[in-house]
Amino acid sequence: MFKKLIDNSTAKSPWIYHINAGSCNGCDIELVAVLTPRYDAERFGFKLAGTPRHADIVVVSGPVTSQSKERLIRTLEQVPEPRVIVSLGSCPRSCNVFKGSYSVEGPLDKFCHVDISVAGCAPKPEAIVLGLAQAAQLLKQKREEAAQK
Amino acid sequence: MIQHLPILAIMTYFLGAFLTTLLGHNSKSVRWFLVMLASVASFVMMCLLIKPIFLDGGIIGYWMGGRAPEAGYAIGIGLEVDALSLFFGLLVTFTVLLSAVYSIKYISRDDAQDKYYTLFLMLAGGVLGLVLSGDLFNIFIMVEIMTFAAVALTAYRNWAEGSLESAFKYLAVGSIGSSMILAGTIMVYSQVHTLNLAQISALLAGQGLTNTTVFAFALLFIGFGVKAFIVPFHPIAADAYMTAPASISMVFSGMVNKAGVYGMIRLVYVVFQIMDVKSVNYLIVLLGTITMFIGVTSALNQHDFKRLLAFHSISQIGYVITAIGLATSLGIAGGLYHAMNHTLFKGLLFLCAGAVFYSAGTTDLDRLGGLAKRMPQTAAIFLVGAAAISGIPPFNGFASKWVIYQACYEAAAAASGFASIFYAVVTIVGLLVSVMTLASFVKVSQSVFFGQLPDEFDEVKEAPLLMRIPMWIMAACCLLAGLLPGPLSRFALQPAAAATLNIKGYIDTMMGGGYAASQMGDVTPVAELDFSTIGYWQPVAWLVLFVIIMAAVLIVALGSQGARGNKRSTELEKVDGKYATFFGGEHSTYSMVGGSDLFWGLRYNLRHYFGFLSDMHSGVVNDYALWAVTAAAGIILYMFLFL
Amino acid sequence: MDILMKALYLLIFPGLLYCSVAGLLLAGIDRKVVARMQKRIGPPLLQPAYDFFKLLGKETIVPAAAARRTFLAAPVIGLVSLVVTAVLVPVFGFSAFGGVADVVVILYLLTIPAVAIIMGGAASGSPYAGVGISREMVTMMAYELPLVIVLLAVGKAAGDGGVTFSLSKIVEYQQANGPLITHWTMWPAALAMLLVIPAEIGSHPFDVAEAETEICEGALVEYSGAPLALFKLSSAIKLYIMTALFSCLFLSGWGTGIVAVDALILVAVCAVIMLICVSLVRAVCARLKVEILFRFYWRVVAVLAAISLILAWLVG
Amino acid sequence: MIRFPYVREALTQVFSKPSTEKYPFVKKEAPENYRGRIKFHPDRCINCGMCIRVCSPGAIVRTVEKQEDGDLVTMEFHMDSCTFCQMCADFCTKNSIELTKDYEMVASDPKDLIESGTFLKKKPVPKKPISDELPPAPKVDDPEM
Repeated sequence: MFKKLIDNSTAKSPWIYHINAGSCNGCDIELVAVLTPRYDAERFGFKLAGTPRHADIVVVSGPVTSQSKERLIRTLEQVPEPRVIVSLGSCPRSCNVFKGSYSVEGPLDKFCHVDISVAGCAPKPEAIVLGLAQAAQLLKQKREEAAQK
Repeated sequence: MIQHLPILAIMTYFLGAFLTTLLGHNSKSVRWFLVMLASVASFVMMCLLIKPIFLDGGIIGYWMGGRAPEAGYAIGIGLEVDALSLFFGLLVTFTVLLSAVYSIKYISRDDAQDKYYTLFLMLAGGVLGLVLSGDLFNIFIMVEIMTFAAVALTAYRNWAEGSLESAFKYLAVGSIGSSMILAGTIMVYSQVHTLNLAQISALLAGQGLTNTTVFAFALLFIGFGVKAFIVPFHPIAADAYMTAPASISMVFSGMVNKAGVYGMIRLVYVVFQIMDVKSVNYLIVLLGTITMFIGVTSALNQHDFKRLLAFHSISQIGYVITAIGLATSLGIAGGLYHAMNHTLFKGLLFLCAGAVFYSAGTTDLDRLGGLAKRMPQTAAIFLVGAAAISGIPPFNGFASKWVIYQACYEAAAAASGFASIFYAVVTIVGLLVSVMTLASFVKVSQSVFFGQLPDEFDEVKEAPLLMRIPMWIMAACCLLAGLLPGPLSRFALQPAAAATLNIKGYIDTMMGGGYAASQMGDVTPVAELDFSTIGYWQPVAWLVLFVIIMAAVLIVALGSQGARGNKRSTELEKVDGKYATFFGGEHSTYSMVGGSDLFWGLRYNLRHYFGFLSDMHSGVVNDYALWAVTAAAGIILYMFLFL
Repeated sequence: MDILMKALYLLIFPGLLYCSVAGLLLAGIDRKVVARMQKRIGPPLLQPAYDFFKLLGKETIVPAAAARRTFLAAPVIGLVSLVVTAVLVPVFGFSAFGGVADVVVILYLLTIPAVAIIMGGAASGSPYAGVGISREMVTMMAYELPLVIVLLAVGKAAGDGGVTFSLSKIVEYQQANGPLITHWTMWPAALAMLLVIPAEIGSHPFDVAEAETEICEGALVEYSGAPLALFKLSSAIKLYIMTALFSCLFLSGWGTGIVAVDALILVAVCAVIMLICVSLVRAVCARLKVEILFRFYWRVVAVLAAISLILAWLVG
Repeated sequence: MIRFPYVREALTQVFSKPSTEKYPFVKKEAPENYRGRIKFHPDRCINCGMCIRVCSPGAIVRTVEKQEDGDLVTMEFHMDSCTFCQMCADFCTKNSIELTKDYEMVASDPKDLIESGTFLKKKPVPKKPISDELPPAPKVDDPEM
């Protein structure tokens, strides 16, 4: 029963940590818009965490630049299990217009497995809400799998 | 046999000092044997006195050479041990014993160890002689022995920066205090033509206060104030504690300043019997409050572990003085309780500082950090000491501070008008000082034991076992003294507080029955002791709590097997970033928040006050002497105006 | 039997279970109402409980640079001391350890959770935590002065001529003479206490110590999993204790006498107090700078409390 | 020293309707001219390649498979690489690219973010010998071309 309580809670209280890996700020603004009264992601228990140690969902925006690559990897490692990585916008998936630049090392899935992608440039806040909701369900799934092992 | 024990205890120290010089020059083991023998023997002798004095309520009077008073005049030198003396005697011998054990390892790298131990035992003998003595001039002599041994020990590590300087400061300002005591003794003698404390007490009470007596009281009060390092005589203490070896700093704060406190209690309550005079109470409480506040705020400003502890020592003595100045039985009991606790936790903290110095070679708060990983036991002991001094339950500091607040606030309720507001403010300052104490120990723990480990201290080792044993004993005592206030107050504090007020018994023991009544006429009745509020908590409940906490901590520590432990941070980071410190994604580098940078919000707001404090502690001995003399003049003036 | 009753007190009724449930519920109400004040829908009422249970299921990482034992022990010590405090605060007429309940004991016990956070943060070896503990400490010194004065003022007002440090005596006095809030001399103290509560629990305008946008949650930066869950639970319990303490100091003296009903009423009263002093302030204010916070508490709140103290001396 | 503004605002809001959109439960129409999920109509495409030339992130991939009766052209629109600038749609003479109002572009599988369409581009009819007459004007609307 206790285990089930934890499993259910996992889906209901996903805390987000946002990493900007060289984004143009468009997606970042939209992510913040998700927390505003209009979209209010706190309805689903979402909360912006200040440190990767508290996070369940890591939201990465931006193509991974050579400057941010090392920091990104280190920060992703520091997130405790179970964790879900969400890519926000086109850049982390494909580097978008920056692909081929000398300073871009991306895309993100070179370095880690991306669980959920939210497309759009930038994505509409509704899409982000939807993506995060899916990520929360995935989190619960991962938690159950980990608990079974 | 029993009545010979006090003088034997004193002589053991002095004999030990003599023999150490004579025999201990070449052989380490002889030296250690002599020192340990002397300290253990004295401690045992003091313990043997517990039964007749604490439990049976007796007072031991002893005339050296059997020179009992003739024709109503005490010509011989007398020792008089009542519960108050024994209380301090026990503190002194206990501190000396632990410090001696600690010194074995701590001093092992220094040269001239025989001189160290000689001076050490001289100091111990001086303080023990002071608290057991029943003779005013003898007290002066013991103060002198104590002061000069202390000065020499301050300069013991004369290769260290500032040690000679601080010894000189101690000598200069300490001499002012000593001469005040001598002058006060002369004044007293000119009035009553005797030097025996009991007889002085009886005669003074009979004659009432004259100008000479008031002057004598003021001088003696200042003299013992200097020895207790109350503000504004405190800067010498800060320097001396910092530069002396840690084992000696512990002795300083454990017994040397207690000697001053003892002198004050003896003077105010027994010899001059003026605890009923409100103006003296106000003065003592005011001095105590200023002392505790200035001590703690100066401590917030320090960069050096031992200097910070020194200021806390001053601050805690302020608590003791405040409580004693309240002149209620609860206040005296609280003051004595806190004096004892101060010996325990401050000694403990000084030993921790010594262990850090022994292992890391420095006590600079801005350079140290993260030592808890290398010295886990020292860190744990330090946390106990820090919790005790900041008054966190269930350690002893909380219990005694509680009694002091209670006493203060009851005094406030009992007084009227301005006095009640004054005592209420004192209570508030006391509580605030406690929080500030906590703050500065947070600073120490962050800058020394936690935080990041600088590379230069990567190879630091835990302190040796011989140094840890006294520390653990003191830590255990801190907890026990906090958990068992009931038995403590019944068997030690109540007898001591009662002895403080039992002036008639004190006089009659020395001068023969009925002497007090014949000289004083109406004998002051022993004040009723009301300890109803001391039974304020249920130790069992706290023991249960402590066990629960320990069990919970154990479960957590065992339960989290997945978490990785104390590997070298640098190695681990190469393989796995997961266990690296979060640094905003950067590779973690050494970027410690320096000890002096903590609390800048506070320091910014109080910058004018802190600036004033810095200006005050100029480090110039002329200034300190000037402060001392000015304060002395002020106190004398106050006494003449209001007594 | 006595030990058993004590264990029962500690674990079930005024202790761990009750105060956790009450604290988490209050925290849920707080988050919901703040959301509504900001025109949002807000999280479900049980959100703090979800957070707590989720964190229990997460991995616990002890950083390599941390002093492991202190790092893990700190949250436990903080929680246990809070539970003990909760046991000591009377529920209207009912008080579990009657004779022990004492304002100074509570004052010191309330510092332990803050110290636990500070110790844990210091032990984690992170510079963010270093900044966090320094701010936590300054905040603590800031609110401790007014809190002390408030407690002394109440002790004087309820002392019936003398003074009292005993919470149960304060409650008894109010049973005889009506709640202290009805005495006009206590109004400044009540206001000061209301302003102390948000700082004590580290809620928004006064949360300099855990500013997640500036210093990455301050002292909690390296915590994850179960220890973090304990810290979150501690802060929820603190919410309950502080509001219950307020109601004990100023609004006590009545109650039905049935302990279960009283407990429910107390939670309701706590919720109202919390809505006034925590939620409303949190919803409309931006975070302060630490030096402004310190100045505010020493210059405004402490003065308010001192006025009350002086009035209590003059009038009573 | 500290002001508490907006208190009345906060208090009135408690009793009024929240302005939050109940999004996942109540779907919302995107605004006019919103450039969302790409829809490709392969039946209109003429394989002119203009869209590929104007696509700044290079999100459009064309694969051509030779077959007997012509080229089997597959156009792939990688929406995870797209900036949704609508240049491709604007330049498409045949209006075969359309940016819909669908904004729910969330996928756990990257393939879900690819819009593709395949069509057969028939080989042109073998050339007749050049006659003196002018060739007839090509039919613009012929989808088969």
